[in-house]
Amino acid sequence: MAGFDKVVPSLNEAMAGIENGMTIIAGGFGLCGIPENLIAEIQRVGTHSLTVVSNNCGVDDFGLGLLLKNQQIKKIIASYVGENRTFEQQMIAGTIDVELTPQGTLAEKMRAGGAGIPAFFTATGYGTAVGEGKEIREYNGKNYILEEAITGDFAIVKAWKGDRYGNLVYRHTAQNFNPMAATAGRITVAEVEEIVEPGELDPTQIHTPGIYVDRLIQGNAEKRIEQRLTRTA
Amino acid sequence: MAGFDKVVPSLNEAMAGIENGMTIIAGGFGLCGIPENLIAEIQRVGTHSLTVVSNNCGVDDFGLGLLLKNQQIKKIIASYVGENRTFEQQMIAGTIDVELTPQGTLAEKMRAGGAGIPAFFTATGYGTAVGEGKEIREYNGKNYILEEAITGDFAIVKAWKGDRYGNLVYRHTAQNFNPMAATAGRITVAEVEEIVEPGELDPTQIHTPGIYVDRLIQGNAEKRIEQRLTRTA
Amino acid sequence: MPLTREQMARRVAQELKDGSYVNLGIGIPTLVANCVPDNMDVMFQSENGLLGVGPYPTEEEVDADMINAGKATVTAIAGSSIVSSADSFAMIRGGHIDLTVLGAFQVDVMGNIASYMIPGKKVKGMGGAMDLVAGANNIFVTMTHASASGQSKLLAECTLPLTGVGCIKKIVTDLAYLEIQDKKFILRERAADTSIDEIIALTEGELIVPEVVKVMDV
Amino acid sequence: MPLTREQMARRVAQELKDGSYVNLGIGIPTLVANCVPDNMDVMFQSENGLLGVGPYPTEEEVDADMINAGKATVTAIAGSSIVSSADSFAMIRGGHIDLTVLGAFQVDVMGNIASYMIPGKKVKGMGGAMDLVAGANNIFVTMTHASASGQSKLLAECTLPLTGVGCIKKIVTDLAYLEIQDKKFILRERAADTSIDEIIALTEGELIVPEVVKVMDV
Repeated sequence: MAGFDKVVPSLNEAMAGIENGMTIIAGGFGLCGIPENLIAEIQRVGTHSLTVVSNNCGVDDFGLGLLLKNQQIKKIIASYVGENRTFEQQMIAGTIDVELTPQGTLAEKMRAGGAGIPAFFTATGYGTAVGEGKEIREYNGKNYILEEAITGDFAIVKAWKGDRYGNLVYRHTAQNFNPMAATAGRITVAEVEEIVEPGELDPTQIHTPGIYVDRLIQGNAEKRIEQRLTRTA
Repeated sequence: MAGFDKVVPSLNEAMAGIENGMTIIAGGFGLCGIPENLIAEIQRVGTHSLTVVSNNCGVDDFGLGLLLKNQQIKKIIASYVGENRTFEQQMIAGTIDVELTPQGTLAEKMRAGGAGIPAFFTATGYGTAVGEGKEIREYNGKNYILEEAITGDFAIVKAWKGDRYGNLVYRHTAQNFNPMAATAGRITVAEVEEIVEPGELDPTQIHTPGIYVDRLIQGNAEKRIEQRLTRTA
Repeated sequence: MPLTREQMARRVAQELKDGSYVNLGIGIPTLVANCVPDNMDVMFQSENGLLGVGPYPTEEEVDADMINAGKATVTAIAGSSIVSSADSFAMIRGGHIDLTVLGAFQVDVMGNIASYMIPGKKVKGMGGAMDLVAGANNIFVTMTHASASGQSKLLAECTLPLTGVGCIKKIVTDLAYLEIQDKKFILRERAADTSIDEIIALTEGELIVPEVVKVMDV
Repeated sequence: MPLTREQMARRVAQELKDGSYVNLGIGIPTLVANCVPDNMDVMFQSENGLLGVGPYPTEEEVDADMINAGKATVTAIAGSSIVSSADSFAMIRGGHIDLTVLGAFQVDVMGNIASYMIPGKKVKGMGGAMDLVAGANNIFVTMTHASASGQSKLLAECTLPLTGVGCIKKIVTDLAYLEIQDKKFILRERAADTSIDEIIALTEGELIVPEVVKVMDV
C-alpha cells in the first residue's frame, strides 16, 4: 500500500518545505522525548524567524537550545524556560519574544488545535498575567478565562515505534506533549527509534493514529539526561 | 495496598448511593461496550427520575432500554435514539425529555467535564436546532457555537481488563465513550471482564488511569450483537 | 434510467484519492468501500473509533466488541488504530478526514443539508452527521434526486431541520452529478438515458445547465 | 528553632490520607514522598504524565525516557499509568488530585500565591504551577516564613506576579502552620522553641493568634 507509506529516506525530505517565519510545534518535556534529529536538521537548514511552540526550549547545547544559539527563533511559546543561559541572554537583549503559557493550558491548546476547537475556557491563569486581556466568564461560582487553540505549519514529534502508516507508540514518559503536537501541525513529521510494519502494533494501543502523521523517519537518538538522580540499590 | 483497592464485592455496593433524580453518564456505543450489569442493577434498585447521558439508549429489552421500559428515565442526552420502540412511544407520549446532541459534541462535553473545561467552541451544530440559543463566535471566518461540559453524579463504564487500582483497558471498539464517561462522574463505577493485579497492565497502555475509578467489579457480559453482518470466507 | 445504488457509489468512488482517509455514512455511502480502484489505497474511518475498517467478518471472526458506526460487526485492517469517541471525533472535527460521503433527505442551493429528522415522523438523532458536515473539507452527498412521490430533494431552501449550513458542494443523485456554486446547482453530469429536462423538472432549486453536460461514466 | 526542610515535609505528610493521589512540587514538597506513614498508601503524580511515581532508579535502572516533572530520572510503581501531558493535566485541572503541595515566594491573606517569577531577576516560567493551583481543591504551600534577609513572605498583598488567586488556604513554614480564613492568617501551630512574638514579627499580613496555639509535632 504505497498510498499510506509515510516513510521518507532523509532528514532533508522529512523537513522539506520549512520556511523562514513558520510556526513549529515540538513534542518533548525537557530533553525527554524530543525530536533530536529533526531539530538538528532545522539547525542545519538554518531557517530563521521561527515561532517555536514547546513546553521547554532545550539546554544551551542540545535540543531546541541549538536553534536558540543559532538565533533562528523569533518567538517562543513555552511553560518553562529555566536552565538555559543562551535563552536568558536573548530575553534580556530583547532579541526573542516569549509567551509564557501554563503547562496544562499549552497541552490543551495543542489538543484543541488538532481537534477543531478554536477556544475553550479554563480556570488556569485567571487573575494572573496569563489572564490579562482575556475574556473572563463565571461557571458555578468559579472564574475561567478563554484560551485559544494553537496550530502550526509543522509539528515535529519523537516516538518509540512507528509503523509505515504513521501509527506511533511512545515509550514511558517520553510521550508527554508528543501526541497533542502531532495533531496540531499542518505537516507533521515523526522521528522514531524503530520502524515496524503495519499490523505489528496493537490497534488499541496506538498513541498517535497515522492520520496525523505525514512523514516518518528513523533516527538514532542520543537521549541526553538532564538530571541524573539515582539511589543505591 | 488497601488504600487503592477499588474492587467491590457486589453490584449492590457498586451502585450504592444512587438516588432518584441523579445524572448517570454511561459508556458504550449501541450495545457495544455498555456496562450491562450496572445498568441491570439500576433496574433492580428501581431508582427513577434519572437523567441519562449516553450516546444511545439501548434496545427495547437490553441495555439502557431496560430503564426506559421501567420508566426510570426522565431525561436523555444522546446523539442517536433510533431502533427503540419503547423510546419512541415515551417521546410521543411526552413522558421523556430528550436532548439530542451531536456525537462528537457529546464525547467532547464528557471529556471537558472531566478535564475542568466548563465550555468550548465547536463548529458542530452551528445554524441548526442544536445551536439555537447558544453563543456564536467567528474564528478565521468560520462560525462556532459555545457548548458546555457535562458531569454526572455517577459514571458507569465497561472495560475489558481492570487492575485493583482501577486502571482500565478496553477491548477493540468497545472503548468508544467509556474513557470520557469515566472522567466525568463524581463516582465512577467500572464493570470489567477480568480483574488483574497492579503491574500486570503496561503503564503506557492504560486507557483509563485508576484515579478516575472509584469502584471496580467483575461481571459476566452477554455482549449482545445489534447487527450481525458476515461475509463468506 | 436512474442509476442503481451501486452506480452512485461508483461515481463517488471516482473522486477517491490514493492515500486518503474517508468516512462513509450509512446506506449508499457504505457501498463506496466496494468500489475502490485496484491501484489505490484508501483507509475508511468509522466514527465510533476505528480508523482502517476492514470487510465484514466471517462467522468465525464475529466479535461483539468489533463493530462499525452502523453497529454492525466488522473487522479491522492491518495498520488500523482504535481510539475513544472523543479522539475519533477529534479527527473528524479537526479536519483530518479527506473525504466524507453522506446520505441526506434534502440539500439546498445554500449548501445546507437536512438528514437527521422528519418532524412528527422520524426522530432517530443526528449521530455523528453534524460533526462530519461541520468538520470535513470535502463532502459528497448521495441520495435519490427526488422522493418516491416525485418531490425534489434539491431545493431552494431545505424544509426539514438542518444537519449543517453552507457545507455541501457536491451531490451525486440517481440522475446526476451536481455542484453547488453561488447559490445555484450546476449540472455537471447526467445519468445515461436521463434527459436534462427530466433533471430540470425534478430540481426545485435554481439549476444551471452548462452547454456541455457529459454523461456519467459508471 | 526553625523547622528543617524534613520537618516541614513531615508536617505536610500528617495531612496525607490513605488512598489519596498527591502532586508534589519541586523542592521541600518533594521530601513529602519520604514521609508517608507505613500504614498508608499514597500515589504520587508527576505532571509530565506519570501517576504512581516510584523512587529514584538504581544506576542500572536509569532510563532517559523515564523522568519526573523536575526532569530527574525516576521509576514507576507497579500499578502506575503513563499518559500524555493533556491527559495528565486533565487529572489536575479536572480536580481529580486530592492534595497538591507547592513551594512559593509569597502568599497573601486573600489566598493569592506568587511562585514563578521575580521580575528583573528570575524568569523560569510557571510550568504546571498555575494549573495545579487552579485545579486542586486541597493545596498546601511550604516555604520559609521569611526571606534570608528577614522579609516576610506572608503578606497583606503579594508584590510578585501571581500564580493563582484565592486558592491557598494552608501554609507550612519553618516557623508555623497557618490557615487562611476571611482575609486573615490564622496561626494554628508553631514550631517548638519558636515564640509567637517571633511569628507575629515575621508575618506582614493580618495574623489571628487563637488562645491555644499548639506546638507542632514533627
